[in-house]
Amino acid sequence: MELRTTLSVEDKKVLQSNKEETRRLYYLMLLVRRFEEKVAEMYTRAKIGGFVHLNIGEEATVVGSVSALADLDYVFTSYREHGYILSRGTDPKYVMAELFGKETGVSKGRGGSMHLFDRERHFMGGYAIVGGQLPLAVGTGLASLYRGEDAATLCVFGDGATNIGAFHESLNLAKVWNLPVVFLCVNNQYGMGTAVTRASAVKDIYKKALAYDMHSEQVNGMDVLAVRDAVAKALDRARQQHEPSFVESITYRYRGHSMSDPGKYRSDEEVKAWRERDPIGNFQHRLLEAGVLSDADVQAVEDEVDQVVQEAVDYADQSPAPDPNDLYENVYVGEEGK
Amino acid sequence: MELRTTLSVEDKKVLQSNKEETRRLYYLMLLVRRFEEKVAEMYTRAKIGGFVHLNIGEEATVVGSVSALADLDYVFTSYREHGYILSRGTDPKYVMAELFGKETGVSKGRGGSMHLFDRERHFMGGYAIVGGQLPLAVGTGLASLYRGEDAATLCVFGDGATNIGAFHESLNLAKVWNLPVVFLCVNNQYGMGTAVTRASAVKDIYKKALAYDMHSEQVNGMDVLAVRDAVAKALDRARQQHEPSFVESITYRYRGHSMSDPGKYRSDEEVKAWRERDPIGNFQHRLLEAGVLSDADVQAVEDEVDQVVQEAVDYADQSPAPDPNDLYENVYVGEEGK
Amino acid sequence: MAVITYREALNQALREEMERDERVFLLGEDIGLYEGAYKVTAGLLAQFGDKRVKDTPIAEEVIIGAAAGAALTGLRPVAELMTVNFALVAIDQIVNNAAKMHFMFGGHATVPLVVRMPAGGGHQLGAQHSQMLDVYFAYVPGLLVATPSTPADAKGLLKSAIRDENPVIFLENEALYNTRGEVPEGEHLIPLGRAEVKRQGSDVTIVSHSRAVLWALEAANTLAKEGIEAEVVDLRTLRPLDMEPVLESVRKTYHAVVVEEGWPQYGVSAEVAARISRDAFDYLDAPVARVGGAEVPMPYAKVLERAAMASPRAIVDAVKSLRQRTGS
Amino acid sequence: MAVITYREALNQALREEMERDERVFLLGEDIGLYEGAYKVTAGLLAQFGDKRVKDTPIAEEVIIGAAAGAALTGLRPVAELMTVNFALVAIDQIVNNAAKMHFMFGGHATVPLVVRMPAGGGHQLGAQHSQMLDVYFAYVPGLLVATPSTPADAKGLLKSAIRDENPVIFLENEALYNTRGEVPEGEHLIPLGRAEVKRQGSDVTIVSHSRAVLWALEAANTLAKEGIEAEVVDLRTLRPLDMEPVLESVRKTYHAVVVEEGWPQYGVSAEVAARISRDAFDYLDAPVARVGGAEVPMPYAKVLERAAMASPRAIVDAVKSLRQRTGS
Ligand SMILES: Cc1ncc(C[n+]2csc(CCOP(=O)(O)OP(=O)(O)O)c2C)c(N)n1
Ligand SMILES: Cc1ncc(C[n+]2csc(CCOP(=O)(O)OP(=O)(O)O)c2C)c(N)n1
Ligand SMILES: [Mg+2]
Ligand SMILES: [Mg+2]
Repeated sequence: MELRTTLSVEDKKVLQSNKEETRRLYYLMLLVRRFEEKVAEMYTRAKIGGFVHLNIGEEATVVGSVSALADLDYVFTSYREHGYILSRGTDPKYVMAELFGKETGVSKGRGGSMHLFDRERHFMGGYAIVGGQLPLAVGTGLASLYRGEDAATLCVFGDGATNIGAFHESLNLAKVWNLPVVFLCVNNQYGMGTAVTRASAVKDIYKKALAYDMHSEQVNGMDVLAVRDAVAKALDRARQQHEPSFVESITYRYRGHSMSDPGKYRSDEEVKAWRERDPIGNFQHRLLEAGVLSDADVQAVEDEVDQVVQEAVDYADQSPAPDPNDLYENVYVGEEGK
Repeated sequence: MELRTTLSVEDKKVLQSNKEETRRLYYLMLLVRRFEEKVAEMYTRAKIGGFVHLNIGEEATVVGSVSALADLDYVFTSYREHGYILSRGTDPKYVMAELFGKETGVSKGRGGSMHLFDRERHFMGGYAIVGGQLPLAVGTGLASLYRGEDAATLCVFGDGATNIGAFHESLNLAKVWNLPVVFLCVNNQYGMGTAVTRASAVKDIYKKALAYDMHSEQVNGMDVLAVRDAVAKALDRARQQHEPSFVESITYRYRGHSMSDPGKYRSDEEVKAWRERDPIGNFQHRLLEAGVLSDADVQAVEDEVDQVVQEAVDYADQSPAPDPNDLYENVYVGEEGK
Repeated sequence: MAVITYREALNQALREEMERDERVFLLGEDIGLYEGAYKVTAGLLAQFGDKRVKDTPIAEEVIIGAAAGAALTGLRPVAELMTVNFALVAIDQIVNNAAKMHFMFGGHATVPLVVRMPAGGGHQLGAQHSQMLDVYFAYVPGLLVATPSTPADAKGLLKSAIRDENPVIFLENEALYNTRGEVPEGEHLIPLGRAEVKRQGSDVTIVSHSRAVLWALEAANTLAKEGIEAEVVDLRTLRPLDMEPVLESVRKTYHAVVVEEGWPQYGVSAEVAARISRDAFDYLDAPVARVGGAEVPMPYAKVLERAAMASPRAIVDAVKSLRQRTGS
Repeated sequence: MAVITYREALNQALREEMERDERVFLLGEDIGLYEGAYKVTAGLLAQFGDKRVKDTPIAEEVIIGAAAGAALTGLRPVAELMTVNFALVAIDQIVNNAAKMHFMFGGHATVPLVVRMPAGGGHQLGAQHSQMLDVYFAYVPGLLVATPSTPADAKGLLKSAIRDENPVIFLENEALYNTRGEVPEGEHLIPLGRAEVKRQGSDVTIVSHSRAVLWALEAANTLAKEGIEAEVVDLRTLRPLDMEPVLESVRKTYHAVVVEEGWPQYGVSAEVAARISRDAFDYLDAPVARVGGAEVPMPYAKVLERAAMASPRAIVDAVKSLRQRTGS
């Protein structure tokens, strides 16, 4: 997949025709980037614990896919999900508070980085067992069909997750029952230290959907518009034709798998080559070129993002920790088992 | 796939050129049929307990595939495996004794119908969790490669098993590691009461192997020569090129899923149509026509089969039951845990 | 009251709850057209159609996961696994997802899911088809676990399970499906987490659950003929575990035997015996005895299978040696 | 003797056994190029090559199944699962296949397989990454289960496990990898199924395994300052469960506390407490106490996680209230 640094006439039109939306995509990608950088910093300063997996490098995939969702649509992700919940519109304050393990966090400090949740926005959670969210997504798809709701489900997972059994069972059932589910594989080239080709019999992961006779395509995951477009079409197919789809988004994580991974399994050149296709820098370049954003606009977005991220940190820092006396809260709904 | 009732010139040559082998295939198919009929009878007479799944209707697939194996090759099957172990050359006496729950059975009466085993013949067992044998078969494939053995593994499972996670993980790994494993899907149209198309996103199961970039084909599972041919080629590919393959054998089970299933989910016409393609009657017809067997030969085979089956029943009947004092034997190798 | 089978009682519970609440639906392998491997769902496809009685592929992980996902949105799925032995391919969805989501998402997610499945042995089905595995679920905070022993409990507990906001593991028992008993028609609810005294007695307390309750009752009858009156307590749910009726009984009888069908080592009886030993410490005249299956994979041969399974006889023996010890 | 870490001890055991026996090989996710999520396999790919140190896809079911299949032919695979939490997607292969094949095939099949994995919590990894699940394996006839608490035990038990003809579940503990201790160089074998007294004492017996042994020892030190001498028994293997050293100790101390890191309800401590209560019935001056994790999915927030985990403090408290009860 080639990097597009200049704009087609058509692209230009699209970007200009909806300046607000375009600006929002740019804003969100930058928000994800800066938020994640701040998370890394806070992790180093021990404000955040546990495992932390960043979306840096994957912003186009993150923002492109989530921005294609309608309000009622559901979204499930893996443990690498900070960017997804931010793109869904959850206030960064509550996300950062969760990472800080605070009572004000989206999961009341019980979940942490790997288990963000926002019921109101139908953000159905981050899950830490590889592939574990796919069967759940089939379930919300089924529920939408059951209720006759005009909602689709977007289920996000990594390249590594396509080798586990739950992947297979989920895609098959989604197709057998014709459920409105879009399976989005974020192919960032590695599952921890294992390159795709060392773990998967097929290099082009989108081909796996052939086994389910499912509409499937590959998209440039460094291009926010391309991702948004592909996912939007898939969501339409889900809502209108009750057909599941598979989208493979080709992208890269600049950082290690989690905060503790030095990334020795790949070369500096490889990382560098991907960084040159940076989804944010590239998009910014295109927007400036198209005249959609001015330098001043760019600066304004940056300022806004910086402020929002700083507010999130401040909020998280000042929020109260959970009360140890509440330890047994929410093991069960109601009084049972207490 | 069409039923061939008359022989091509080529077929004729093949059959005549190796009369002994041809006769053996016929003998084995008839042995499986009569053995299974006897099992049904013994089950009704409560000589056999538990769940019993018969191979009646599937004899061409059973005999065709196993007869393609070399001595060192490994074979794994599901719970529907009587015919496979018989075709592998295990004395029917010990198989029937196992079904009778006798100490002389192939699994010393501990396994029963679903868990036959014959180490000497590399018959690596029948397994009763759907899909559970596939990962094991990847393991013997790996072992052969590890040791540089010239052995392949044949792994047999049903159409229903292709929807479970273990199937996916196994095919993928077999291909990633280039293991000498042949995956044989016995598509008998149903998993219990569920027709293939109600459970699988693709009707043509062999297409599932596309997701693993694996050589895959469909074969007429009612034609013993066709099955043997396809499996033999796949085994060669495994041994010589260390390439796994997938073979889908299209067949039918005449009886219910197990002895307790009246089979109400399918029509009498359907069963009748398949019975007209009977693998044994059809093969007999072809052999007679080709002059490979005479009517007298056919009669001799039948007599031999009847005698062998009767001897098996007598042997099983007269064999001793296990001693309850030996209950704790073989929970562990050695003294541990006792 | 009508006398019906355990199977019919379950069927009744499903039917009534589906009639009562549109959100209740069933999914599982061969539960529709085939009417269930054990026919518990017989007639439901015909009555409710395939929107609410859904046949699935053989894919237990997505059966449970999809049910949990649907439950997340407020539907009330009842998933059937053909037997508990197959729960092992789906247990990640049960333990890592269903049981934990309410807590780990800060109370914002709820998973009102029921997973039904028969457990148990005794039908010569061999090592891979004869397990209890009840303790795998009882162990997990976030799950509720019901193990009815009678048709009435089966109905009453299943209806409660379906109405509960939490994930409930509902363990039936293959050997109980044909057992008969009086079952109240219509609304009949038994709260989860209440043990019940199934037989009163003063000399020894026998604690059990699921099929083992029947063995305990049979043993009690035998013992009665010899003048020993056993009190039989049915735990009914393993989580929450209602120890109070058990302890009350032991404080009266001074003797306890805990019986389970599964392997006792690290089994349900371990917890129950440990709790009695601790919480009725000053009342026990003898150590708590335990009776369970032999610590072996279940053998196929009838004679071995019989030797491997607990029985009324084994319970009678345990009670007698308990009382011998104390000379009572 | 060299003082090395638990991690190094495991690495040594793997290296030595691979050098000794060509049939030993390793497989698992990221154990080669990445050198293991917890670096236990560091350097082994470089030494032995990718035939014997095999990186796998994320596919735990086939990792275990393939290892079991290879073991069936006489090879000696050592599979690593990244953590015990992921064993839930592979447990069918462990419980329904590996544990049962020897028995259900009449003794004709053997499965000399080792499955290594770290268990435990305490690193803010949340509900899906902080479980013990030890009891899931300890429950199953056909499996051997080792849970070393020290570097020396880690090495000695792992070497024995690799040489054993049976499937062995080898539970490490994330929190122990960096702990240090003396470890004999070269041939050092500890038989599976032998508990060990890790500290002698006369006043109370503390029984535990894995990381909880360290808490027990710490508690014992604290108690010693107050004149209470605790004997600490490390079970070391959960199956077979070696109760004799435990009972011997209790017959001397008359008091017992069983400690585990995981959930105690239906946990390992249930079996151990039940056994002590029964087999040292006449020696107990007080009921057997149990200390374990809180019955909740593990919360992320540090303050909650700390509250949810057992600790030396909790053990000290349990010992004291035991002794208060008896007035000793
Ligand atoms: C079932 C399971 N096995 C292993 C792990 C450990 N693990 C966590 S993330 C990960 C890599 C996943 O790779 P991929 O699916 O490509 O997602 P990415 O991290 O690249 O976003 C692994 C092996 C796990 N969490 N769950
Ligand atoms: C994991 C699992 N789920 C369910 C079952 C119950 N079951 C036994 S056989 C069977 C049907 C299998 O169908 P198929 O794979 O086509 O094989 P066939 O019986 O037709 O030979 C089912 C559902 C099982 N044994 N294991
Ligand atoms: Mg990845
Ligand atoms: Mg079939």
